[in-house]
Amino acid sequence: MRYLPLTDTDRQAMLGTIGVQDIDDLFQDVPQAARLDGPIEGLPMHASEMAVERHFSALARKNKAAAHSPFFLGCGAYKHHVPASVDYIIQRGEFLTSYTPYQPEIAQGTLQYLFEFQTQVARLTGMDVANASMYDGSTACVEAIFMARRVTRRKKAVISGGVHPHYVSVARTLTHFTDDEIDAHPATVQQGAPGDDIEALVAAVDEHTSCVVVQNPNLFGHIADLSGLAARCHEKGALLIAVVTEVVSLGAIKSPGEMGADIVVGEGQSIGGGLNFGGPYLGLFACNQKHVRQMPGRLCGETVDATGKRGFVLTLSTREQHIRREKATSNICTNSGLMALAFTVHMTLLGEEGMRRLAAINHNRAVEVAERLAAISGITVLNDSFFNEFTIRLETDTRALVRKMARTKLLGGVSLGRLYPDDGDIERCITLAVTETVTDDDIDALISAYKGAVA
Amino acid sequence: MRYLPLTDTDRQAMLGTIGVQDIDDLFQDVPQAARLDGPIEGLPMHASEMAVERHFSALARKNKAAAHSPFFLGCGAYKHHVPASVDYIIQRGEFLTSYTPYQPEIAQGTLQYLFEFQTQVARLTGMDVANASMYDGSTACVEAIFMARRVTRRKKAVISGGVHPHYVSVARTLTHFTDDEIDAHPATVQQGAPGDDIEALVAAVDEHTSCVVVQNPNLFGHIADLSGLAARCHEKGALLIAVVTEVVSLGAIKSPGEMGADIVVGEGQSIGGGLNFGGPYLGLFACNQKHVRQMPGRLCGETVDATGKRGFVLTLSTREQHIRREKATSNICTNSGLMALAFTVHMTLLGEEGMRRLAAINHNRAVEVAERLAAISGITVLNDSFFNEFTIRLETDTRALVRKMARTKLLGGVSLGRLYPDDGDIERCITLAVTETVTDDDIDALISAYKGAVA
Amino acid sequence: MTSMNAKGRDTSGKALADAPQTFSGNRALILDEPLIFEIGDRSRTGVDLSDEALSEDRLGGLARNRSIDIPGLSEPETMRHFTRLSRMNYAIDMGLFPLGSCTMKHNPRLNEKVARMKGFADIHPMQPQSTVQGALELMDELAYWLKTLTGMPEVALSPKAGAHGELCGMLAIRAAHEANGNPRSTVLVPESAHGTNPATAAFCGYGVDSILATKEGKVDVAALKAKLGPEIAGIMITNPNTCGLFEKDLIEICDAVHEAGGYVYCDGANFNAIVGKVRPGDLGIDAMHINLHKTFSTPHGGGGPGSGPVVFSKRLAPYAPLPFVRKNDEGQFELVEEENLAAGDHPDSFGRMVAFHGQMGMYVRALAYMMSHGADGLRQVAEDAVLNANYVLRRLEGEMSAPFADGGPCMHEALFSDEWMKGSGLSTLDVAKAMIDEGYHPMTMYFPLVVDGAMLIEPTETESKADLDRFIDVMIALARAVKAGETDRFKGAPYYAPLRRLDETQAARKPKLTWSEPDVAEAAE
Amino acid sequence: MTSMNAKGRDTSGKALADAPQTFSGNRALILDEPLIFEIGDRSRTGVDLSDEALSEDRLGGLARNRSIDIPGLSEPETMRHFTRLSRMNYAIDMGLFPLGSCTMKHNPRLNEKVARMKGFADIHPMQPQSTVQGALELMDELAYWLKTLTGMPEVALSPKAGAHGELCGMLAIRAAHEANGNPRSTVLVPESAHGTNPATAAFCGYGVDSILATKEGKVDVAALKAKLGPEIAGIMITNPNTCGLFEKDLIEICDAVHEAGGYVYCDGANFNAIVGKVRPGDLGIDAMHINLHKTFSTPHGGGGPGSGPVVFSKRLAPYAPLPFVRKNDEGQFELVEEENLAAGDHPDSFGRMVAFHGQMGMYVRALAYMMSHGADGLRQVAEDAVLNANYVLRRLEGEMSAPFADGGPCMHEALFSDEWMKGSGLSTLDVAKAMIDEGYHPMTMYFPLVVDGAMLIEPTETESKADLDRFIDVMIALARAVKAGETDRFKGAPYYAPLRRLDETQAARKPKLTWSEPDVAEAAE
Ligand SMILES: Cc1ncc(COP(=O)(O)O)c(C=O)c1O
Ligand SMILES: Cc1ncc(COP(=O)(O)O)c(C=O)c1O
Repeated sequence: MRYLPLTDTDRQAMLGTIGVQDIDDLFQDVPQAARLDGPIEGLPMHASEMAVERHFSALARKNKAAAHSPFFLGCGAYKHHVPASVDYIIQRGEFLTSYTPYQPEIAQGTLQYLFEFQTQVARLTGMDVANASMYDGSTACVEAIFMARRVTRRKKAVISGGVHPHYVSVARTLTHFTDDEIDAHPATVQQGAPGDDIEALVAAVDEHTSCVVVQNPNLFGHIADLSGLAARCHEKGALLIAVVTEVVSLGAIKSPGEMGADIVVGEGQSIGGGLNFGGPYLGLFACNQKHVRQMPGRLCGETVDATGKRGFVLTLSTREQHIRREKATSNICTNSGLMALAFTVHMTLLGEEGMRRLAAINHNRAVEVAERLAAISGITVLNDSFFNEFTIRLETDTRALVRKMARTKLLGGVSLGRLYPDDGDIERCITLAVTETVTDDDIDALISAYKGAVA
Repeated sequence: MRYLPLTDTDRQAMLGTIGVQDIDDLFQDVPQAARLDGPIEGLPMHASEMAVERHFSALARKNKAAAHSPFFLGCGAYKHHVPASVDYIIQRGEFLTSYTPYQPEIAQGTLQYLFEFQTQVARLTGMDVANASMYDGSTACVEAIFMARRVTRRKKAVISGGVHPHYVSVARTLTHFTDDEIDAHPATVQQGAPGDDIEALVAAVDEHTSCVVVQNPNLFGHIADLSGLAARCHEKGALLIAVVTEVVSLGAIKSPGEMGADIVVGEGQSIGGGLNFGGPYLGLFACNQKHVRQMPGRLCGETVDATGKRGFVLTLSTREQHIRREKATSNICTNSGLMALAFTVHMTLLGEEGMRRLAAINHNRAVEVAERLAAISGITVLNDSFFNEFTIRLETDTRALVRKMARTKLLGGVSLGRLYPDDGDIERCITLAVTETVTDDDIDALISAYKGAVA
Repeated sequence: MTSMNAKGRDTSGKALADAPQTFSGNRALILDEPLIFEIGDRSRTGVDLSDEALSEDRLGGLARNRSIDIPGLSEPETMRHFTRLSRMNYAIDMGLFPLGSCTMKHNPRLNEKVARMKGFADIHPMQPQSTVQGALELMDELAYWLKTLTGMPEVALSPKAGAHGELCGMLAIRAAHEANGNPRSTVLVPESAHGTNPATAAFCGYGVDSILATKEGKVDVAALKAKLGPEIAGIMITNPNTCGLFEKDLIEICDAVHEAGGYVYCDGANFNAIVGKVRPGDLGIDAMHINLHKTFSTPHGGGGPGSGPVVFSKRLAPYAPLPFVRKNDEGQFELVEEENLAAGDHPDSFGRMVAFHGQMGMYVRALAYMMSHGADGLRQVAEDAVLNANYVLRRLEGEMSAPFADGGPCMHEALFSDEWMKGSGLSTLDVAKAMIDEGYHPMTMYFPLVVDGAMLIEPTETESKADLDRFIDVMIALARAVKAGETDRFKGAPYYAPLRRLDETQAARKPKLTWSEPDVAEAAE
Repeated sequence: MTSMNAKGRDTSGKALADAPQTFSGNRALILDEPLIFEIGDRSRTGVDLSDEALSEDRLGGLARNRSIDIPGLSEPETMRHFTRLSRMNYAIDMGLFPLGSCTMKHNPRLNEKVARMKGFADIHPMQPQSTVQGALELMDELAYWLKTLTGMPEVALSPKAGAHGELCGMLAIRAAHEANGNPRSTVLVPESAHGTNPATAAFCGYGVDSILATKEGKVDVAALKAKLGPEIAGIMITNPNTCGLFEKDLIEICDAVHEAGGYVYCDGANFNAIVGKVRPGDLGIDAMHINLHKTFSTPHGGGGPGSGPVVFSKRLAPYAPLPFVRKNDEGQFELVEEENLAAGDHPDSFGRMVAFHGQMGMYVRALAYMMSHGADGLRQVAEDAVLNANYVLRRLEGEMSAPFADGGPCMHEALFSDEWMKGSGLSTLDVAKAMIDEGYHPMTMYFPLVVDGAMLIEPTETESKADLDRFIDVMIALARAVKAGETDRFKGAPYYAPLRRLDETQAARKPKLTWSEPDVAEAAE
C-alpha cells in the first residue's frame, strides 16, 4: 500500500525489538469480543490512485460547475476569480502539511502570514484587531454573540431579519441550551429596502440587550447605515455586531468599524477561497482593542527572539481551551488557517487599489443587471441600494423557475423559498449576485431566461 | 500590469539616478528608423488572468483529451498514469524556477536528482552511465549517430526500418548537410515480425559503418534479440545504437545493454511525463564508461565540499559548447531537466517492483486485446512478439477508419499511412498501444468498433 | 555518531564558527522577509482589473471614502514573499512531525488533486440539488464509510472540526435529556482530556466534574461510578486516551453511565490507533467525532481547516443536526434542510450548527484517502501506527521515563515525563528546542496534564523504520547529552532555526496583534 | 549596514559561533538527505499496481531476468526525499537570480495552470487532426504573435530550445546556399557569442571564423566586412549582444552580409531587451530563434525544457522545417507533415528536425504570458528590463569596473570585469560565492569571454526597485570588503549554504556519474 512505508520485514523486526510475537499483542487492551479479526466487512479493499481518481471524476461529472454555466448565485457564498498563484502558495507543503504553529522558531512562515492576515482583516473591517480565523461566518457570528455576553454580562441578543437565515439558525441552536435569549426579528422584503429593520432593532435595544446583530449588505443585498443603530446600542450599553458575508463589498462601502460596530464577523470565502459547495470557508472575527481578552480563537502577536530579532508567536492563549479549559472564551481549536493564507495572498495581490477596482466592477455590473431586469415587466427589483447582490420579486413559483433555468444550464439566482420555506411573501423572491466573473454573454442569457419566465 | 513591480514613481526615480530624461534615452543604440513609437500594431493590449484563462479553456475544449475517450495510441508517445505527487514535486518553485545548476552550493536539489536520474537510466537500459537528458528521443538518436562517428571515426550509419520514421527523418535532416552517410533501410511489415530487418542490417555492416541504429520494441511493436547484431557490429568495429521509445518495456524485456548495445537512446516520456501533444518530452542517453568523454549533453558527478562532505556538480564540461565551442560534442545547452525530475520521482515511486508490475499489466492487457482483435475475421495481427503495442492489417482505408472512430469518441490506434504516406502496404496497417490506463469498457468499445469496421 | 548521518559521511568538518556576519542579514537559503506592510504600498496591485469609476448612485450614500490602507504587491513580489515565508516552516513533507494527539501523517497529493476538480471545488452550496447530485452522492458515500468503520447507525457530517464535533455530540445529548424532561447539570471529564472537552461541555451549559486518572493512566472506573447520578448528563471520554492508552474498561463505563441515565460521548481524535481493528459502536458509546484532518489525512494546513463528523448511536440519532443527505424514493440524493424541518420531517433534530452543509473540500480528500486504503489498508494503518509508537516507546524507555510503560503496550503514541531529567536544570521545553536543531519537529509538550513535563510522541504509520531509527538515535544522544550536563546545547537552542528562541512572555504582556507604522522615534533607533 | 535588513532590526546579535554540532548532521530546516539508493530497496514501491504474473509467451523469449536494480520508496518517503532536495535549491521564487544572458524572470503560475488543462496536456501528437483543432489553433496564434513581434514573415515552432533553434536557422541557411549550388564553407561568429553559436555552425558542417569585439564591446564592422566573401555562408550575431549592448550597426552589417551573398542569423536569446521596442525584421536579419524559456517566461526547470521557435525572412521561408500549422480553405487547421512533403507540398523545406510538433507545453505557457502582457505590456517589459539593468550599472560602476559603461547605456544586462579587484587575491568566483551567503544567486561568471573575470548581471523587469536597491547595497558592501582585504569572507564562502564550496576538479578527474554500492572497506571507514 503506497502510503505505508513499513515492509513486512520491518514489522517483524520491530515486533522483535518490542518483545511481542504478534501485532495483536499490542492491542491487548481492546476487549477481545470487540476486536475484528480481519478487514472490516462491507467496504472495498485498497485501490490504486488511478482507480480512485476515476471514481471521483465520475462523481464530479454529475455536478454542474459554476464555471460551466452563466452563474448568479450568492446569499453568503460568492464566485470570484482567484489568481493561480494563490492556489500554488497554499499547496506548498511547508504551509499545507504543517500544524498549528506551536513551535514558533520553525513556524515563522505560518505566524507571519497570520499577523499579516490579522492586520488586513482589521483594516478592511475598520477595527483594531482581528483573530487568526474561525470556521466560517456563521460560527464566527454565534461566537460574537457569546463574546458580547461575556463583555456586557447580559444575555439577550437581538438579531436583524436581514441576517442570513442559516446564521440565525446557528445562533438559535447554540444558544438554545444555554440560558441566552435570542430576539430574532423576522425577515421582511419591503420595496426599496428589503430586509431593513434598523428602526425595529433600535426600538428593541434595552438594558438587557447584550448585542444587536445586523448584516450589511444584508441577505437581500440591501446596504444600510449602521451609525444610528450603533449609537443606540452604545447608549444602552450593548454591543453592535456587524456581519459581512461578502467581504468584497468592503472595497466600496463604509466599513462597519467606521459606522460604529463593536465586533465585526464575516465570511471571508470571497477572497482567496472557492465555492467548495459550502466549505471549507473562512470565519473573520474583528473587534476593538479593549475587548481583546474576550475574543475567541487564536491570536498571533509580535515579539523578539533571544537575539532581539523580531518574530511572531501565538499569544494570549490564556483565553483558549488548551490553557483555560471550561473557562475558555471558546472551544475552538483547529480553525481555517489555510483559508486565511489564501485570503492573505489574494489580498496582498489586490491591495487597496485592487480591492477598490474589484468592488467597482462587481457593483457596476450588478447595477447593469438590476436595471435590465427592472425593465422586464413582471419583475420588480426590490433594492434601492445594493453592492453586488439584490433581490427581485416575481409572480411565479420561483423555486420551479430556478430549477427550470438550471436544466437549461443557467444558474440564475437563489430562490428564497429554500431559505424561508414558510414565508409566502419571500418565497416569490430571488436573490441574484453579479461578480466580476459574469460575462456579457452570461448577462444576455440571464435576461432572456427571465424574459421567457415572465412572458 | 500584474507581473511588473516597478511603479511610475520608481521609474522616474531610477531614470534620475541613471541620469537620463526618458526611457528612450536608454534605447539610443537602436536605429531611430526601426524604433516603434508605441505598442506594436496587430496585437491586443494586456489582459487579466481571468480573460486569459477563459481564452485557453475555450481552446482546450476544442481538443479531445485522451482521458475522455477509450484511447489506444502509441508510436513513440504513450499514455500512462502519473501519480499526483510527481506533478506536485515538479511544480515546487525551487525546482521549477531554478536554472541549470551552475552554482552547485545552492543547487544540490537539482544536482542530486540528476545523479539519481543518471543512475536510474543507466540501470534501466543496462549501461554504465547516462547523461542528464536530451530534448527527446529523436534528437538523442541523431546525437548518438554523431557520437558513433566521433568514436569510430567512420561516417556511415545504418538505420533499421523498424525505427520510428520521425527519428529517421531527423537523422536524415541533420546529417544531410554534413558528410555523414545514412543507409536507412525500408520499413517492412511482414507477418510475424513486422519491421524486423536484423538480417539485412547484419549484412549491411561493414568497415565503413560507424553504427547500426535499431529500435526495440520497434515502431510496429515487434521485439527482437539484438545480441547477434551487436556481435556483428563489434566484429566490424561499429557501434550498436539501440532506441527505446517505450521505456516501460524495460520492466519486462531484456535491456539493450544486456544484449550488447553500445549506446542506448530513448524517449522517457512514459515515466513521469504526459502526452502534451508531443512535447516537452525527455531524451535519454546512456552508454558505456569507455565512451563517456564523447557523450553529448550535461553530466552530473559526485565530489566533496571544502569540509569533505559529499556533494554533486556538473562535470566533464570540457565536452560542452560553453567550454569547447565549435569543438563541443554537441551544441545542446538547455535540456529537459524538469522532465528528468518527473521521471526520477515517478521511477522512485515505482522502484523495480513497481516497474515490473507496470510492465506486466501493460503486456498482459496488450496480449488480451491482440487476441481479441485477431479473432475478428478481416483483421490480422502481424506481431508474434510485442510488449504493449502491436500492428494489425486490415483491408480497408485505415486513415478513414481511424478518423471515423474518432468521431464516435474512440481513439483506436495510429493509422500508419500518416507515418508512411508512400507505402501502400503499410498504409493498410494500424498500430495500437494498450497501457494500464485502458479499462475493460475501453477494450469492449474498441473491439466492437473494429468489428463494425470490417463487417 | 556519524552513523546517524544517512549520507554516511563525517559532517564534523568545520563548524560555522568562522562564518562572517552577512551584510544582508540573510544566510544563503535562509532569507529574511519583511512584512507586506513594509514592502507593499496601497497603489500597487498584482491583479489586472480595469480601473472603472465606482457608480455611487445605488450605494445608499455609503461609499467608502476613507482609505482601506492595505498594501498591494505585484505578482512576482507576492510569490517571493510567501515562498520565503513558507521556507521558514517545518512540515510533514520535510520530516517527522510527532505531535502527540495530532496524527500528523502523510498528506497524499492525490487528495489535493481530486478536491480541486471543478465538479467539487466550483459548485455553490445553494445550487438546485439536481445540479449537485455527484456531491450529494459523495457525502452519502462518506457517511457510509464512517458509519461502517465505527459501527454506528447515524452520522452528522457538518461539524467543521473536532471541537465543533464535540459540540454536535453534546448538543444531541442535551437535546435527548431535554426530551426526557431534564437536561441535567454536569458532565464528567477525565483529567487527561483535551481542553476542548471541558470547554465544549461549558458551551452547552454544563458544569464539568473532573475524574482523576489511575496510576496506569486510565479512567478510574470506581471514581467514575461514584460520581454517577441523576444530575450527570454523561461523560466525555477519549479513547484511545491522550496518554496513548486504550480505555480497556470502556464497555463497563458505558454500561454504568447508561444505567445512570447518562450518555457516553467519545472523543475520537485518536481513532487512528484503532480504525479497522475495533468498531467504537461495539463498545457502547453514544456519539463520537472523527477528525478527518487526523485519521483521514486531510491536511492540517498550519491550523485548519478540518472537519469533525459525528457518529451517533440509535438512541441519539433522532437528535442529530441538519442538514444531512438521504436518497429518496426516485433514487435522487437530497439534502434534509430547514424546509424539511418546517414540514415536520426529522422533528427532533437539534437544528443547524453551521451555514450550508459542512466541509465539502475535506469530505473529498478523506474519502479519497479511505478508498485508497480500503478495508485492508485502514486496518494496516492502525496496526502500523501502533507498532511505530510501541517501537519508539520500547527503544526510548531506558533513556527517558515512560510513566505508563510498565502497564503494557501503548496505542498510537508514546508518553514520557520529565522525571528522567530531574536535576539537570533542563526542561521538556529545552529538549524540544534542541530537537529543532536536529531537524525534527518536537513532540507535544506538557500535555496531557496527568504527568509532569509530558512529551507525547505520535509517529503515525507513515514513518519508515529507518527514519524512526534515526530519530530514536538522535533522541538517545540528546538524552545522554542532558545527563552529561551539556546544558548549552539545550538552553541556547534552537541555534540553527530562522529565529532563536522566541519570547512568548513579552508577546503576551503588551500584545501587538496588528502591524502599525513604527513611531518615527522608534524607527530612528 | 543594519539598514539593509528589511525587517529594520539589528541582526548582529549572537552569531552562530556557539552553536553545537548536531548529532543528526541536520541544522534545523537545513536537512541532509541521502540518495534514493541508500534509503530505498528494490522490493518497495509507492504505486499500487496489481501483482500480475507476466505472461511471457509473446515476449519473443526476451523476458528480463536480471534485476533492474532500481530502488523504490513509499509515497511519503518519496515526497520527503524530493521536498528536502528542493529546499537545497535557490530559485526565482526565492529571490533575485541575475544570471546574465538567461533572463530569469518571474514564472506566472497561471501559465502552469493552463498548460495542465487536459485539452493540452492530455492529447497525443498522432491523434486525428480533427480532434486537436484547439491545439493547432493555439500554435497558429503563437506563430502569429511571434511573427508580429519580430516583423518576420515565417516561423518554425518545432525547435526544442535555443541551440536547437540555432540549428534550425543555420540549416535553413545552408539549404538556401545549397539550392544556389554552393553551401559555402565558413560562418562568422563574434568572439562574444554564446558557445552554442560556434557549436551549431560546426554541427551544420561549417567552419567558424571568429570576429573580435571593438573596445566598445560591439562587433567590429570593418573587421567583419574584411572577412566577407564567396565562402562566407553568413554570420551568427547576437543582438542585443552578450555584453548587454545593442549592435547599433546591425543594419549595415546585414546589408554587407547580404551583398556578399550571405545570410544573417541572429541569436535572439536577449530579445527581452527589445521586445515591443523594435522588430528585428526591420533590421534586415534572416533568421532568429526566440527562447520562449527566457523572453516569454516558460520556466527553466533547473535546466529545461525550453522551446526555441525560429522566425525567418522571406528569403529563407521556403527552407523552413516541417511540421507547421496552416489553416486550410475550409477553415480547419492542419499540420503540414511528411505526407505533404511526399505530395510535393512545401518542397524546399529542409525537413524534420524533431519527432512530432515541438514543445506544446511551452507554447501554451508562452502564449498565456504574451496575452497577459499584450502589446503594451511587452513593450513595458523591455523598457523595465533595460531600466533595471542600467540602474544596476550606474549604481555599481563606481565600485566595480564596467568596461563598456562609458560608451553609453546598456540594454537588459550590465557587464563588469574583475579589473577592480586586481591585487586583492580574490576572483570573480570568490565574489560569487560570497553572494550566495548574502542570499543571492550569483550573476553569470566568466562569460562573455571578451572581458576578464566577467560578471554579467541581468536583473530582468520582474524585480522591484526596493529589491534592486537591497541587492546593490549588498554588492557595494561586498566590493568594499574586497578592497578592505576581508579575504576570509570570500575565500571561505559560501559558509551558510547546505554545502561549502564544492571541488569541481576532483569531480572531473575521476568522474563518478552513477551511484554504486560502496566497497565494504570504504564503508567501514
Ligand atoms: C484529543 C483531542 N480532542 C479534540 C481535539 C480537537 O479537535 P479540533 O482541533 O479538530 O477541533 C484534538 C485536537 O487538537 C485532540 O487532540
Ligand atoms: C546568448 C545565448 N544564445 C543561445 C543560448 C542557448 O539557448 P538554449 O539554452 O535554449 O539552447 C543561450 C542560453 O543559454 C544564450 O544565452
